[in-house]
Amino acid sequence: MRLDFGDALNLALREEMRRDPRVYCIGEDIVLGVPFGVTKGLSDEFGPERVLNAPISEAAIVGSALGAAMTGLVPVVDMHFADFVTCAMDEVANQIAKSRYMFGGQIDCPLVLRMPYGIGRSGGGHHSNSVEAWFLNVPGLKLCIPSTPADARGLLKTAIRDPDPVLLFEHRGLYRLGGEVPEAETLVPLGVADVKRPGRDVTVIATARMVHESLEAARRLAEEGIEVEVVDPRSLVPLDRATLAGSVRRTNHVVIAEEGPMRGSTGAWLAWVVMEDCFDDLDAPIARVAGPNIPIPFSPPLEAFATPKADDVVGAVRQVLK
Amino acid sequence: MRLDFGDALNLALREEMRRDPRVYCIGEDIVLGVPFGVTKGLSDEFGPERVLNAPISEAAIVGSALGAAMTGLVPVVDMHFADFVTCAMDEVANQIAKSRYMFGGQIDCPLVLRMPYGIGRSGGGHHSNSVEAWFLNVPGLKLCIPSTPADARGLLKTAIRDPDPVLLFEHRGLYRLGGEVPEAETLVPLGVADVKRPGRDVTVIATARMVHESLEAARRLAEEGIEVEVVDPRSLVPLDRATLAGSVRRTNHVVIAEEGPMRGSTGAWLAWVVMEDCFDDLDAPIARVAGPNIPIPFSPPLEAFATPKADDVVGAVRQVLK
Amino acid sequence: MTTPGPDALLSMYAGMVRVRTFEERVRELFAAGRIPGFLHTSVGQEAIAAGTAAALRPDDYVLSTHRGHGHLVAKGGSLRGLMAELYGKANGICHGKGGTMHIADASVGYLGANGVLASGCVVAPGIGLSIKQRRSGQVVLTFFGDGAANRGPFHEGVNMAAIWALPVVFFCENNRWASTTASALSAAGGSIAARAAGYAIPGETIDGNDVLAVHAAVSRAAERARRGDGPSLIEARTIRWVGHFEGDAQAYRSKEEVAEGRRTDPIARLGRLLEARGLLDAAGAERIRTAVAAEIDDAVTHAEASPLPDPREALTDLFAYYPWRE
Amino acid sequence: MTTPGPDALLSMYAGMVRVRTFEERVRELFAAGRIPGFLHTSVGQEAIAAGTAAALRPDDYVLSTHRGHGHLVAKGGSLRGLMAELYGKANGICHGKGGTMHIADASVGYLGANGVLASGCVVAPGIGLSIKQRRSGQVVLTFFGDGAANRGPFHEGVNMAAIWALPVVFFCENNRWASTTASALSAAGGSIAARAAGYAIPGETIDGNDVLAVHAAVSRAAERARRGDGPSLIEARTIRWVGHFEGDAQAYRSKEEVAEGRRTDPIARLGRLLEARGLLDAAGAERIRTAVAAEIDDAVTHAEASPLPDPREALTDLFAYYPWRE
Ligand SMILES: Cc1ncc(C[n+]2csc(CCOP(=O)(O)OP(=O)(O)O)c2C)c(N)n1
Ligand SMILES: Cc1ncc(C[n+]2csc(CCOP(=O)(O)OP(=O)(O)O)c2C)c(N)n1
Ligand SMILES: [Mg+2]
Ligand SMILES: [Mg+2]
Repeated sequence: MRLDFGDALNLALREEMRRDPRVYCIGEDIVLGVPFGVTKGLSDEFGPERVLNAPISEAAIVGSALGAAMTGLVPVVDMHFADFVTCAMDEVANQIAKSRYMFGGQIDCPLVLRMPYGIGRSGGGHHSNSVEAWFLNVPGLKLCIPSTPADARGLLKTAIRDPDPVLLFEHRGLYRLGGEVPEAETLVPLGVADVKRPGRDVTVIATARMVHESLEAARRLAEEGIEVEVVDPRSLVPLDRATLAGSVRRTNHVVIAEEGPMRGSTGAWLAWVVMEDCFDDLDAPIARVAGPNIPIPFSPPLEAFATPKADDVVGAVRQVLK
Repeated sequence: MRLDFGDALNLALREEMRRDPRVYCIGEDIVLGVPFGVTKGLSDEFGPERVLNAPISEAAIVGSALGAAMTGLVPVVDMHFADFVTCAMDEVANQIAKSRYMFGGQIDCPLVLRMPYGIGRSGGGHHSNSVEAWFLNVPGLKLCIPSTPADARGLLKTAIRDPDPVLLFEHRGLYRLGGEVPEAETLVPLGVADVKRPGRDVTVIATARMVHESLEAARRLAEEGIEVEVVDPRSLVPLDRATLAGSVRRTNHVVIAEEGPMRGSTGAWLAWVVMEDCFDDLDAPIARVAGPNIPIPFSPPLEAFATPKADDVVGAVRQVLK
Repeated sequence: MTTPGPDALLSMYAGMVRVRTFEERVRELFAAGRIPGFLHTSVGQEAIAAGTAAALRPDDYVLSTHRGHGHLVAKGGSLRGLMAELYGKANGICHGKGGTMHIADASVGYLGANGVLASGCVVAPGIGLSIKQRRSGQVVLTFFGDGAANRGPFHEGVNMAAIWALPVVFFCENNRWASTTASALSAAGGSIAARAAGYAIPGETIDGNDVLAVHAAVSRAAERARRGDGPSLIEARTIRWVGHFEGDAQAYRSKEEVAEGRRTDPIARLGRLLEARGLLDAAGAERIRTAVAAEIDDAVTHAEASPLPDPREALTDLFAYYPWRE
Repeated sequence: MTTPGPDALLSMYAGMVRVRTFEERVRELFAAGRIPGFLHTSVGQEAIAAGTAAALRPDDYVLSTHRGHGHLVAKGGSLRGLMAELYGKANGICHGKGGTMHIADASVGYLGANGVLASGCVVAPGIGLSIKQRRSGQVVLTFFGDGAANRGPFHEGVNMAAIWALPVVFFCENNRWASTTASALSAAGGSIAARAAGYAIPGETIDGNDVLAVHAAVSRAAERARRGDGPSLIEARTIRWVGHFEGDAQAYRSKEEVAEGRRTDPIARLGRLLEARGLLDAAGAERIRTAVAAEIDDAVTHAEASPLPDPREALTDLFAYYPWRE
């Protein structure tokens, strides 16, 4: 069936809440599903006990999820905007990520943090950030970052069933993107990358919105006979290094594309992974596409400047091939 | 004169507070300087108005520093343990880092966050973390990470005089490390790396405690005739790419050593920088020394396992040279 | 505390009209696609913007929220600079980098709208510290909503300001809703002001649609702060006439609530008092509206005529000092 | 609410003796270099650990702090497992990964000491949600100190528990100090309990050195919680006899305060009452001390004899499911 990204997530939530009475959703304004509509209608089906409109208390929303997860429930937290995870950073980085480990495996922590993130529509400095890189450096968390409706649904379902804490990064610019979603309940496993487009000349490793920019770049470059392979890791922790390396060994050229700022980012980490696994396979230095090292500005031309696009991927591909 | 790292920081605070009445210190238990003694005695000299024992309110401690900095003061915040910056993450990442930019440069934000961090003495999962990597990915912050008493004093003085927010990462394992400190007030500029030991065979880029582990490794390897150059970036933002690249172009072999967990870390970023600047100069893949991807465990043998040491640097050097 | 004289009353009236007209115009411009971003306006809540500004000194500081246009208009910010910023123009007060949710105008002590709720509650004590250290006799007032009052920074900021007797006024605009969520269902006890007692500071609930009540409460709190007696908490009950953001379907509340808002219109209310005192007649009111409309027309014309920033300007304003090339 | 009978009184007495003896022994072991880490003990505060545990059901949950050994001992945690953990031994209850500040014993509902102050205040509401959803009739009690009460999570957690009427008991151990910082100088108003009113929940201040007062207050709060009437806040005033952490010079307080603590020793106090009621004599008290000492000797012997973990064990326990090699 055809669904958009947001509705695919909504479907995943419905399916999992029907399957498992322990699953509940909590977040700000989720009963009406404001602003992105992902949780819309859930409270009609599952009632207010399982779809909790929380007060504006991010630390308590996220901290309470840990308490519930440790004692038998499966919380799915809606961060509203991933930017506000800063307001619950201790609960994520020191409590949720570490409790199982520090307690010697005595407790499980099956919870999901849904992180609507990303640039667009002049959201400005407090509603546009890519923050997934922080959590790569926090051992104890699993991280997913889907780019299509099918992956979004499949990864969210897997995340909900996973016994460990999973952060799902949902680019807010993709919510209304349509795509084919299997009729049957289909899970997408963590740690399995997906080749969104095969190609022999260059491997472009891209996440979320940048997968689509990279596909657009690939279409343009194909007209010149340059065959770009677009690989979407889909989950960053665990990371499917084998698929990435397999592609690089065939193409010998790598571009890494992300939306967040260049410095200390996810792309820098992925570049290291490629270096470590494929140094001798590289015929040229890796090229990276990422945002500039600035907060996200408001004004459309400035925001556009801060937004990596297909053109940037095209440029990077030309660079690694020349 | 000979001072230990903690006393060198104390001296820098005294010197800057004498020089500039706008400078004040705020943090928990800083009047008596518990636990690390860095602020000890300051309130005797400068009085309670300029050495504020704050309530346990990290968000207010850090947030108030922004308010003070925007309106004419120069706050030096003691985070007590850098682990607790999670409790003020929004104030650092969304407010302090972005205010000047979002406001179009209308305000300055001259403040310093002193971040005692790092592993040791079975501090356990909540008192041992390396968190500097998060802030690399937060545009708007300057980051320093000294390894010697002279650098600690010189960088803190520079940070206090800098018109922008600066995070100073102080490894708590170094506080009692002694070293030579110039009699004269000496500033260490941001963005200037320091070659702690010259060598022709391998460049080891290391920060804070790992500088000393790397020097120890260099001494051992020298006995085998392997000459290791130990380069300490001293500040991560701005980063002295020229000095790093200069060294790599001479040695053609690189090891990057840090204490924090391997995934998505500072070392991954530095590896990318080296790749970008020196890909063709590398005779072997870069090797990295970092902590495993786990929280810091309590028990001494487990903590030791999680602590990168000179042995690890020696091993990494052998790897890049073989 | 001085009760406002005729001129003060008339300027508060004009202030409310200016905020209302500004916000209504901004809504039209947004609907017409002239203004980008996530837009939150304060239509209906003008007595708070005008009453607080009138009770503060020009050099006092204000920290605002995502719903902050009115606070800045009332504080005397440049309408041209503000409107151009909302348009994202190069000569906007923040060079187009801030926009609706992150505007500041340091020249009038307005240290920022904020996209993160309750942030001002922890920034304010630091401004209070600098006021105290500089012995400048200023005050800082920080706005926050009924929803934001449930965040931790409210607690930390109020406590810090209280123990150090800092010159801070914590001003809660309780418009009953946090986006789609009723304040009654999210703030335990139902009263934000009642939380002041736990910190042994004054807390009062006022009618936020009565500009005189707002002026009086803020005047009391500001005097107390200037005396060195520390912070106060004011909760002003009001009603937002429009959506939480432009485009909000408002399925969560009844039409009756908005009707109630219009019945208690703060502008009409002060207008009746001014008429009763013979300070304002229909013609006078019309003159004020016309004058305000002209100011705003000017701001719009200026904004429309102003250039968008050069994209590479995105790289400026990050640091005061950064000579390094990386 | 049942007032404790003879057996309950005697077991609370024994409980306090057990906590006191355990903590004193741990201090000796730390001084002797047998136990690593940053050690915070609860000597002098035993009435709180014993009184709360006695008022709770075995299946109730407790969230603790950096000063949590006593809470776990009183809740019935295995002394062997706890002592071995403090030693960092492989068979410690957390396999040596947690240690003094991060111990948990899920088998007795003790879901964790915590190195980050006030964290339990936001975790507790979630446990309350799961109790409510599971209709298990349990209660969760979260401890925090007078200093921790100034952190944002206190506010967010209490408010959330209050609006949803969750079965949570917020228990503040006010021992006058947050490390070197006087509670009187950092908590505005001087009363944590007084903050309850702002959320319209019960708040009371009790003598934390009176185990009966602790038992009574927690019993009331727990019954209320089980009835579905929501959370309560209890502030227990007590005195820590020892340093904030082992090695604390305590330059910040007078010897007199510690002397006051010893004068109000909760163990001696209950002892006198038991004697008056003819429930305990010198010989009986001696028997209890001997029995407790034996338990703790056993735990120490066990810990001493236990192996340290294999270093590579550091890689286990992170995830419940992680088949990937990276
Ligand atoms: C920390 C944080 N959480 C959530 C949001 C998203 N958000 C923006 S406005 C809003 C409602 C705010 O309600 P209130 O504080 O009452 O202010 P009002 O909008 O009514 O003026 C929410 C949830 C945010 N901006 N910041
Ligand atoms: C969020 C946080 N800030 C600071 C610290 C450092 N710290 C550990 S204990 C302590 C004092 C705590 O005082 P209180 O809450 O009264 O508990 P007590 O030690 O008196 O039992 C401090 C500041 C911490 N562990 N966590
Ligand atoms: Mg509101
Ligand atoms: Mg205390």
